[in-house]
Amino acid sequence: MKTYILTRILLAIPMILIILTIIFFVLRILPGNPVMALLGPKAPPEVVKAMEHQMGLDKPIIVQYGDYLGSILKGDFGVSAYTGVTVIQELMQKFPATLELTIFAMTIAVFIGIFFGTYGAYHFGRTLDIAARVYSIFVYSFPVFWFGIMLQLIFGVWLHWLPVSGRSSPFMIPNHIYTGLYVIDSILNLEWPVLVDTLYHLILPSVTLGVVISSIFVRMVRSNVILSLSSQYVVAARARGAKEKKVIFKHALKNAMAPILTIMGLEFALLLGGAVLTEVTFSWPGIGSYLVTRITYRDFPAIQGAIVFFAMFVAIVSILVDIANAWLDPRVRY
Amino acid sequence: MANTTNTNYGNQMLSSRIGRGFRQLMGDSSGVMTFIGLILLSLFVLMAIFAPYISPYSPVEPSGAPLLSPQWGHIMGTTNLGYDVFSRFIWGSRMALLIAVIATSIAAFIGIPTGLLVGYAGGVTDRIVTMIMDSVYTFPGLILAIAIAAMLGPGVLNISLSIAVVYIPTYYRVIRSQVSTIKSELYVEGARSIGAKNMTIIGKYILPNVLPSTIVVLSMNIADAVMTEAGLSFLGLGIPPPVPDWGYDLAKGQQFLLQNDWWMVVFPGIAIILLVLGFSMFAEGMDEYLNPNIGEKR
Amino acid sequence: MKKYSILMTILLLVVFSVSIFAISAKNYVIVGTTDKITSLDPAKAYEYFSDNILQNVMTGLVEYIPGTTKIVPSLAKSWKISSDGLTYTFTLKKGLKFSNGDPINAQAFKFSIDRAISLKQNPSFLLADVVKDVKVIDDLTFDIQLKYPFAPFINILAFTISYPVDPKVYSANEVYNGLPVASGPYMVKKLVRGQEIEFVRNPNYYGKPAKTPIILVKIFRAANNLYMALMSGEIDVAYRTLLPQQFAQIKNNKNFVSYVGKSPFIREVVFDVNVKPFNNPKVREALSYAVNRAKISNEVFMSQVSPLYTLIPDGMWGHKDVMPHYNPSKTVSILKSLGYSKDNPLKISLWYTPSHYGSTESDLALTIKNVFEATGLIKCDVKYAEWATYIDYWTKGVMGMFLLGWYPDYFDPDDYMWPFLESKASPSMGSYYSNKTIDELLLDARLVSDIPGRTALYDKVQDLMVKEAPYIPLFQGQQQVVTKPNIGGIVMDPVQIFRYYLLYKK
Amino acid sequence: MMALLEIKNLSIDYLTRNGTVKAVDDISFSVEARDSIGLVGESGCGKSTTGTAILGLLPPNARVSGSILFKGRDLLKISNEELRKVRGKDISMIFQDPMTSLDPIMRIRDHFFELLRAHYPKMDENEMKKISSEALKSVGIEPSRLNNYPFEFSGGMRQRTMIALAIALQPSMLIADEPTTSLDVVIQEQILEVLRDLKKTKNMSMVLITHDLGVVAELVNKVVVMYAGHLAESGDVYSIYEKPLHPYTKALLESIPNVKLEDRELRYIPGSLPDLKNPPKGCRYWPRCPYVKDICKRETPPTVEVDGRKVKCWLYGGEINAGIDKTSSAVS
Repeated sequence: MKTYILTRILLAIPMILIILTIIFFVLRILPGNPVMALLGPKAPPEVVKAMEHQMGLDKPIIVQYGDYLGSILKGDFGVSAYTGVTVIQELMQKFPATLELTIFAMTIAVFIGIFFGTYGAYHFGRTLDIAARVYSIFVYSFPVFWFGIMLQLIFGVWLHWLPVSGRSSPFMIPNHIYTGLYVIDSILNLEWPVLVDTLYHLILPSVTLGVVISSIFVRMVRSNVILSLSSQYVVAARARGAKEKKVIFKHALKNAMAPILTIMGLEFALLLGGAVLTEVTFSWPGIGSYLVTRITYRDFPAIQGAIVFFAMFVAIVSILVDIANAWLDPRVRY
Repeated sequence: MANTTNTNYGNQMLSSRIGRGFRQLMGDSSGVMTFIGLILLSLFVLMAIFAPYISPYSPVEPSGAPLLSPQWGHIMGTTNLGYDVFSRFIWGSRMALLIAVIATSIAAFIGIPTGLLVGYAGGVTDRIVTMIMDSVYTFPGLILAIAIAAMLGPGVLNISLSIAVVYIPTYYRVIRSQVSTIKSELYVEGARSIGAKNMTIIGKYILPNVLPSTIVVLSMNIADAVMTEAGLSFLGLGIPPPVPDWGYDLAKGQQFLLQNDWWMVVFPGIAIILLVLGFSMFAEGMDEYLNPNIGEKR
Repeated sequence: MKKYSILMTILLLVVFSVSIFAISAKNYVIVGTTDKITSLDPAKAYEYFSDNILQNVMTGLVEYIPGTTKIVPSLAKSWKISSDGLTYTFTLKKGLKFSNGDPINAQAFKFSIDRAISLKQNPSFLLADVVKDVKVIDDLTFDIQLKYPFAPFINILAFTISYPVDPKVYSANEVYNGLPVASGPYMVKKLVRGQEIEFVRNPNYYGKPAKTPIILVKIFRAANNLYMALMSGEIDVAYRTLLPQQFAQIKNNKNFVSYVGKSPFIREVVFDVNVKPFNNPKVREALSYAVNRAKISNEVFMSQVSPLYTLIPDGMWGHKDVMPHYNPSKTVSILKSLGYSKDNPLKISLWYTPSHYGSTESDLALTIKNVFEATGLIKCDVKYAEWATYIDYWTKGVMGMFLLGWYPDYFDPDDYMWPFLESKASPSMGSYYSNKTIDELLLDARLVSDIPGRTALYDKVQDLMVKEAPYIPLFQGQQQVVTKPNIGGIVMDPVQIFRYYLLYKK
Repeated sequence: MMALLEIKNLSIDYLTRNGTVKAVDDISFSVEARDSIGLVGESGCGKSTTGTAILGLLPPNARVSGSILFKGRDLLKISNEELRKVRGKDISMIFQDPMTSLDPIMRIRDHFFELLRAHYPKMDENEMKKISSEALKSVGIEPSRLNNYPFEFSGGMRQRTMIALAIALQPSMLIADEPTTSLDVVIQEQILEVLRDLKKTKNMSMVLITHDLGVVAELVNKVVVMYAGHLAESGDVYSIYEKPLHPYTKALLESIPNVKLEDRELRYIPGSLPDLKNPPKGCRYWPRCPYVKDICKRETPPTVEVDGRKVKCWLYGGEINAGIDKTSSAVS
């Protein structure tokens, strides 16, 4: 098992490296001088030169690339040209916001997916199944930002039920930050109003993202559960007199879980893409809105850092999925 | 015998399915979906083609007072600068289809041959290219597109290109995996043993077997591309105005939403949803039609 | 299962409602904004919001009296300017301390000015261009020596770049990233980027303590979010930047008070005088007649900006309405004389940048395009580039005509004339405009220190500028603040410093 | 004495998008206590459907009519929950493919526990272990293997495990659906051995569904031959083997290589099963029947009793052949 996890981690490294390489060169091929963007047009040439030197932009691109890879390996993502703060510091502050959002969104998506998908499969061809399919195909075509705006309008502006932006109300940031996940930090600090406020702010963004992603989960769960429901072991379990709930959840769903998890791992990338748009729509201070802001200013270290974080996030999730698969399926485990 | 799910009805003609009763249509989901999808698609294609004749006003010139609510003469209202929303709704289909089709074509034109050649060649090349493609494939597509689009700058071709990059691996993977199975099949081995050239084998024996499955991928990808384009222009990375573009209009409309000028958001949103719905229904229906036993792959 | 979920829902609802009532009535004011912080090191900060924060937590030798452009001593007790205008001698107040207790003395000033110059950050040039040396005389006295006499220098000393920093905390050769060590009315207690900044009173501030013990600045990503927060009562004050239509709506809302003031911020169309067809002054003149500023102001900004007919904003001395007013028939006749016609229109492109100046920018560009095209003799494309690319394009001469904005570094007509029109400065504006006479007049205006004399010189420059039209000034911005009725202490400042320390709850 | 299981006029249709498939059409037979019967026919004849119908395990698109009386209760009329309680406890079933009949991600133990908990929710774990160990032992598997996963078992072991599961609660009836078909010959013999053993030791009826008349011969005392959803012939095993009445039974018997050892040549039945969506008019066997007459093509033959056996063929009933056999009586 240990070697298995280790190999999976080793396999993830080239992926991160390749993405990083692509972004590194794409960033540099095209016009747009980050130094000028930072200093503004008024900067005298010697200041520009000094800044370029400071950022290593005067070296040949290959050398820059080598330098950058070297420092990334040391965990050094450089200093943001826009704020002067180290990128790792900024990312560590932004990442928990994205993590919190994606965890909640994923939970919602998985819940909807399993519930709707399983019952749709169980009632194959009947009303509930058709409802599940119509839901999945309709929601799939919702642009996530459009859906978010609609929810903001309904629940924030018209009904005044839910906050429509940000992670917290004024003064409602946990006092001590341990993990950066406000839900956990507020519990550790025993700040209950903060916890409530945090959950309150999480509702709309995570529902937006969760629902849009759930469309794929519904169809995945549905088609896989249909397959496993028609397997012999399901019939055999029924023939033993097993209760229907057990048949559906213990046999059909659990067996369908392995392929579902694998695809969920792949769709996680889609979730992250959606997260960027969701963050922008809801003023969510995560890496997504960070990336979008910094792209405008050609903040190379920040953009690269954000991309590496996204890539690592994807890689870690896919490793976790594999581990979960191994845990679920004894054939992989042994 | 007692197989509930995988009833094979692939041998039925598409046309025979049209015109059945509604209940049966809903039951026969692949038929109904392809059908509705096709109707939606042809609606948008017609709209795009005949835009100059249908649209009541020019989409790039103000045609009325700003911020008129939907009314006679401006059935979808006007924008804050007095552009007719309905005209932009119609012309917007051109931009959406154009970019989506260009992007998908670029992706297909790069992805398919690469998949064919690399899959056929196998070996180290295969491993390296596959690793690169897999990396891009697993990375969040929209984020990659955002980064590339921001760097390339605005313009139809640039936007299409940044979307295309995201979908190249999809084609590559589909094609490569099929090629590597087909190439060891008997009839290919046979062709090789009678001395057919590699190019002939690929073109004559492998390509025709592989292409049908790309139809599904193609229409699914166009749906995704429409969505990605909308996302990019929502973030301000799309085509410069006043070129009619739903994503831009939506982003602009969002700024007026709180003043209850809902029409600027709702109509472009509906346009995107319907077009994407058209493509994905068509794709889903086709998928079931072509591979009744495989089920949904995406 | 069902029972539990119902129970949970009820529980959550109870907790929610309790928590909503629990947060209220404390001694604080919450300010909402869509601005972003870059750096809070005065040697690096060079954009409105970061500067404005520094103006609340730090102070310099001199400062503006709120609501005026009059400069008065702050940390300085007094100063003398040598007769040649080259040496400024400052005497500090006694017993000045930073928020951490370290002394603010002459050495700290020398350290800070040297550091600001040697760090070579964005705003460094403001000091580097004029300051030759700083000499410490004793703990409370020091000299600043200039490279040449420079009348607006005292204004630079009121700007953030000249604020003193604590030599024990700030490194001489690195940008500082910690919470600022305060010398002003407030200090930063908590800073969560992209979310909120909490200010508390600085106990060591020499002057009148801030009116409200705590100020919380809440940062929103978009105007919509700011607007919704205002509507829901989450924030007490909204400052920068609501969309024009949102402000227009709030002005009629009795639950809020809105304040409006002139802003020193100006917008203009820039011509690259090296790019065809804009190298022809006649073309530039023709276009300047075609711009309908009233339409721009009404339709894009809901009349929340004022049309501007010169580069020096209204309200500043030296301002003189010189540019031609809207007269499309003039455009037509000039263009016809240049050989353009309906079948052979003048083909041009107008560039804008979509996020740097806010989301109204595309509408501004489109409106200008539409008024140009309304003449019937012009075909205008609209193009855009993100800010970084935009700057690159204008320094490389890619764009012939583009939209730009200007916010002054120091409050003096010089800062609205020199960077635009002086031959060596105009390339940085993307204009490449050059005129010997104007260069001489501008230099004279820097060396003269009496206002009537300088006004006369700037009058001449503005008259010369009209004929050449290297810029079409469009409008002057408006400062807008919206508050709940129970908030007081809003001062509309001509220099546009927003003072948190004057805000209070009635 | 009341039969343990009595099937009366059972018809089963499958609704598909392309029409209705008449999988089982009006069949009746009964199983006495301790009786073993074989349900025989080619694949697709409806024998598995019949077997599956007894436990109510047909897919949702199946439509069943008639009655299935088990100990006097109509299994088609009782509620799902009551039916569930019958499954595994009163009637259990084993299936053709042991490779897929066990849940791949569940331990063998958990299969037993699931069975036991389904019927005795309050049974404690030791009791459950005891019962499962004994059941496993009775089919010749070490109880220590309870902790294994199915993939650690061979095909034969899996089928024996299935049998162990089926008999663990001492049901009064076992339905075995092609229990040996997908196994190789040696393993087949093992499984048959286990079944033979069961027949001897347990007080249990058995319905053996198979296409292999050879298997039937040694295990059962009654045979029901089905063809294309129709009951072709039923009766006790010896008389059917000695003197098959229905032409189809004859053909079936002749196709078994080891029944008549002198006949070395492998025979097969010419033609193929009819399309059940659109079955031929009249007798369903006529297209392949060497004795086909005009009436066979027009009308469905009645079921008649000959020598205590039931047979559905115009050779033995109806007006045309009235002279040949006087004992015929139509049942409808």
